[in-house]
Amino acid sequence: MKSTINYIAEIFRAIWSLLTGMKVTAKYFFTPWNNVTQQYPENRDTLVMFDRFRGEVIMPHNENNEHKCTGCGICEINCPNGSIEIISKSIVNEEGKKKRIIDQHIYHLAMCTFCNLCVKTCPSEAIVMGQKFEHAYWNRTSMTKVLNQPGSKIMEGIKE
Amino acid sequence: MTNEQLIEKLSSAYPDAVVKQGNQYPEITVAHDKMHAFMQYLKSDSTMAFDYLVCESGVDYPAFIQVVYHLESTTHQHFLVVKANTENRETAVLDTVSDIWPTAEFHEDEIFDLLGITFTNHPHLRRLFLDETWGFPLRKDFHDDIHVVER
Amino acid sequence: MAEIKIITTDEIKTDEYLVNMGPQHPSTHGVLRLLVKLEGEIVHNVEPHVGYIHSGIEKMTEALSYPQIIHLTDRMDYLSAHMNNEAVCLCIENALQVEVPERVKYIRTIFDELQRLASHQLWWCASGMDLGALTAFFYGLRDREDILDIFEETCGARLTLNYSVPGGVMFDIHPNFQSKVKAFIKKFRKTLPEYDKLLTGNIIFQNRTKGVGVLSKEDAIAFGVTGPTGRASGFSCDVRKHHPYSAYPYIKFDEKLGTDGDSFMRWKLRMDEMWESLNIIEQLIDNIPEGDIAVKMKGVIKLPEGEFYQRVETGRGEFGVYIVSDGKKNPYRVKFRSPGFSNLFTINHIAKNWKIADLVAIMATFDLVIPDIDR
Amino acid sequence: MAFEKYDFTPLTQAIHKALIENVSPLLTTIIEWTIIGVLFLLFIAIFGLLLVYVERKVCAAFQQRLGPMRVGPWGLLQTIADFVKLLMKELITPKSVDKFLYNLAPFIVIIVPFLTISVIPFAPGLQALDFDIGIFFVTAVSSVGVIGVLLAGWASNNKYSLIGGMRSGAQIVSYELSVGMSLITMVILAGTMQISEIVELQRGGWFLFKGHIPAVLAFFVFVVAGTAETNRGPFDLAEAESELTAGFHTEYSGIKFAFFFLAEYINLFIVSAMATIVFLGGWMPFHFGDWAAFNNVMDFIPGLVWFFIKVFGIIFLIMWFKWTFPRLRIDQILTLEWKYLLPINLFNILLMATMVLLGWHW
Repeated sequence: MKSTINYIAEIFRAIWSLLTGMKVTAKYFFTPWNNVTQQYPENRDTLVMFDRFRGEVIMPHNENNEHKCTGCGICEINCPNGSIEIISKSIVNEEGKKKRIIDQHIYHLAMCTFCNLCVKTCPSEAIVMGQKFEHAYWNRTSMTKVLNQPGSKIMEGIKE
Repeated sequence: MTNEQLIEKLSSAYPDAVVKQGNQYPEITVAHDKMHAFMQYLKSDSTMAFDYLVCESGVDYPAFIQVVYHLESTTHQHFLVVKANTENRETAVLDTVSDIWPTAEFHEDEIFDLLGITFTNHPHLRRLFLDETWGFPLRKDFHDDIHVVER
Repeated sequence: MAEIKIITTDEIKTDEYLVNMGPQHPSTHGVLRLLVKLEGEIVHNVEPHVGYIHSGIEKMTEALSYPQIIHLTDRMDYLSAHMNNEAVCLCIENALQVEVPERVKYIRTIFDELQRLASHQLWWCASGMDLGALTAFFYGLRDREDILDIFEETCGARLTLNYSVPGGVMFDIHPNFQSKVKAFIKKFRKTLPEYDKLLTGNIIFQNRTKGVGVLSKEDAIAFGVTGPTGRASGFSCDVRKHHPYSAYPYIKFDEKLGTDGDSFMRWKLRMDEMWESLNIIEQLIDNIPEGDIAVKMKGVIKLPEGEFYQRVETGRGEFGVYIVSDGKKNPYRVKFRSPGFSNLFTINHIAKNWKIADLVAIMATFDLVIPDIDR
Repeated sequence: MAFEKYDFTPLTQAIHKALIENVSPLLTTIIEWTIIGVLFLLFIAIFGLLLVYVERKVCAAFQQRLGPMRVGPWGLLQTIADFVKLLMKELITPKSVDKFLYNLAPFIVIIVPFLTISVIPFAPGLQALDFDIGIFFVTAVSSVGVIGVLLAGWASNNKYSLIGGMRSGAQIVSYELSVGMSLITMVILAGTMQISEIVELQRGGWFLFKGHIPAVLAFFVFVVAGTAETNRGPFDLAEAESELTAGFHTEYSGIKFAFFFLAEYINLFIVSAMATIVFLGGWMPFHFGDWAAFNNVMDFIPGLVWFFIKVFGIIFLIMWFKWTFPRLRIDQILTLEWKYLLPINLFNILLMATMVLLGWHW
């Protein structure tokens, strides 16, 4: 007799446990306004990344097309993946001294792991992390970027 | 047991082993032929009872390959680092401890795979990660022109 | 009358056959290959074959400087990225005898626990999916998103955080950090009981996991099974408790210990750990002391000659970093003791004579992350 | 009554009359068969696609997602696009399969819904075959599907498929019993196996209410066993994704896979339709006691609509099961059948028989 009662009680307990689970899913079924899906390409304009988001390395230029990069190569040394290449050139400045300045700051986005070490170690804060997150390209060469814009020069007052 | 007691006990029990206090934990270096018996002793001795092999790692030195055992006792909560050197780099052979701690079986597979130490009496020594075409990558003289780009 | 011969099941044994579960199998969560020997549905032998995602991190570290190593550890156990980062940082700080500011300790511990929560949430939803409850998968990911947003706001990355640096943390916490974490805790305290309602209490789930894949305490110790998996067997192995680091010495928390060591216990223990993590964060979040976020380190970090070992508790168990330094700017040898590696290889021991569906349940409750195993 | 005006009998009679007056009886039969066949083909194709869409949307809503949204408004054309894709896909036949059986299996699986659907009364007068052993026919024919599943599992020459096929075989053979028994319980109440008559008998009240406790029990068992018979979660062991990748149809591609897929959904419809017919009064509107006004309003809704409202209610219930529960293990599935559902069923038949004998039902 006792085993029969247990048998029936077990069935009811089992059904009850199933109903509790169904209650949870039903709660979400009937509250569709809580849905978490975002319609991505449509809501592109409303998407704001956090200001510290590490999307890609960029070199900010001011309105005079000037940047802060001295071409010291510390970022290149600190990059664990070799995704930064600094090509510098020698110029002769007004005082007649030979000076090495940056020619091309090459950034291989495809090799970057976004570890932030280059930005962190940059002595003149010339490179920062950008907010762009849509890094899909049709070919690999477009993932190699030159960060300093053509014709740009170094800002006044940046120490070597 | 405190570290001092542990060092004292071990140095009296195994006078020819090098016992010293390392940076964090007591360290003991045992000869490769006595290693297995020593490990057995570490586990079975009730005052030490090192029953938990935390980590087993191989290090390639110029003259020999070292296997480092990090041992902990779950009853006494003390920690010991045991080092065993192979005779030389060419015949890198050590006794297995997988009969003492089953977890060592797979750590030793890994060490065999990456450093090329052959563990005798190991039940199932095999390359764990890499296939047969590879050398032993964690050895310092390993060179791979295909996969490794050096700057 | 003809004699009736009674045939036992042993005598009508059929042939065993091999099934490759993986490297691309839905339940192995990555590229793990299990060579399963089956008789009908009964598992007779499981042989894990790893190495499909072996990336040679230990070899790579030998060519990198110490700060550069840290970002590689993100990619091992990607669900416990911050704990891995912290382990390397602590090891370096220990070697250099650097005392990090109190603020750093608090921030790191909060991050640890948030990361643990995120890891357990993903484990919860993924193992729900393994057991066939697909809806759980989305609920878990939904809640994990909140934590990832908190991470992203403070350190700019969601998964591969690379937040700890030798001597401190990379950024100060975001001004919104505390309020967001508190809001998350409040919200998650409400949704966590739903996890129990949906699966833990469910009769089908309990039948699937109770008594399945029992790992005894002795075996757990012998196989070096740590983390929630080991603690479910009663193996007290919480590094946070036994060898406290960062801010863990300052706080009160329980090390949850199980007794049964079956799949259900492993499940229950992780659920309990989520509650405990919430408690830990609550103790810390309002008390973050003011101060620097990093000690000034040398431009080129060189460790003194010697060997250094640091253990931390990740979402999966005990993570160890063993650094052998020869005094140069690159380490001589780095070994990562990953929890998943030791945990995985017990699977043959405990999945024997269970059904193939139980093997999936056991793997689900082991919470394996394959890059953690392969490194 | 008001809903009588939705009767399809005059329409079908008119067609029949027009045909028989103009062409020979043989040609009439052939034409009628063709019409019915084409209608069923269309119905199965369209309803299958609709069900796939509904399942996607329902499951998305349970999971706080939106589901398909890209193809067509609200993703309405998504399943059609998928179906077109499946139609155009290459049919890959793995090298080592048993070619004949491998190709045969999807057809056996798809035949079953075509056969069973013929006895389902969608609305008054809208039923292709009205046997006097209709219920028996449904239970008999629906067991054929398992042969297809077993063949698919065997012929694929894939271990996962084989395990899936064997699981499915064990499961369906067991649950056939429960489905049959719960239907028998209701047959005892109805006193007939003719489906049109069973529906007609529920004019005064649905059997679910008429037969009270045993009917509710039988309904519960039928829904559980029906879910199991359609191989749907939590009983989807045969294709258990996380264990067997896709189970018995792992090796199928293109339209052959679509057959399995379609058959699953049409079987879902048939199980729901049978539950509707036997327990919820088929196309009968919902009446509540003596509320004449309420009942009149209900009568204005056509029988076809009533039928589909009820069917979709049960389909939703079964989908709700699938998207909430974890999967059972093979031995637990058999335990559930042989240790719980079968004893309950046997007891239930006894109860129902006693009740009908003593006239305790309404």
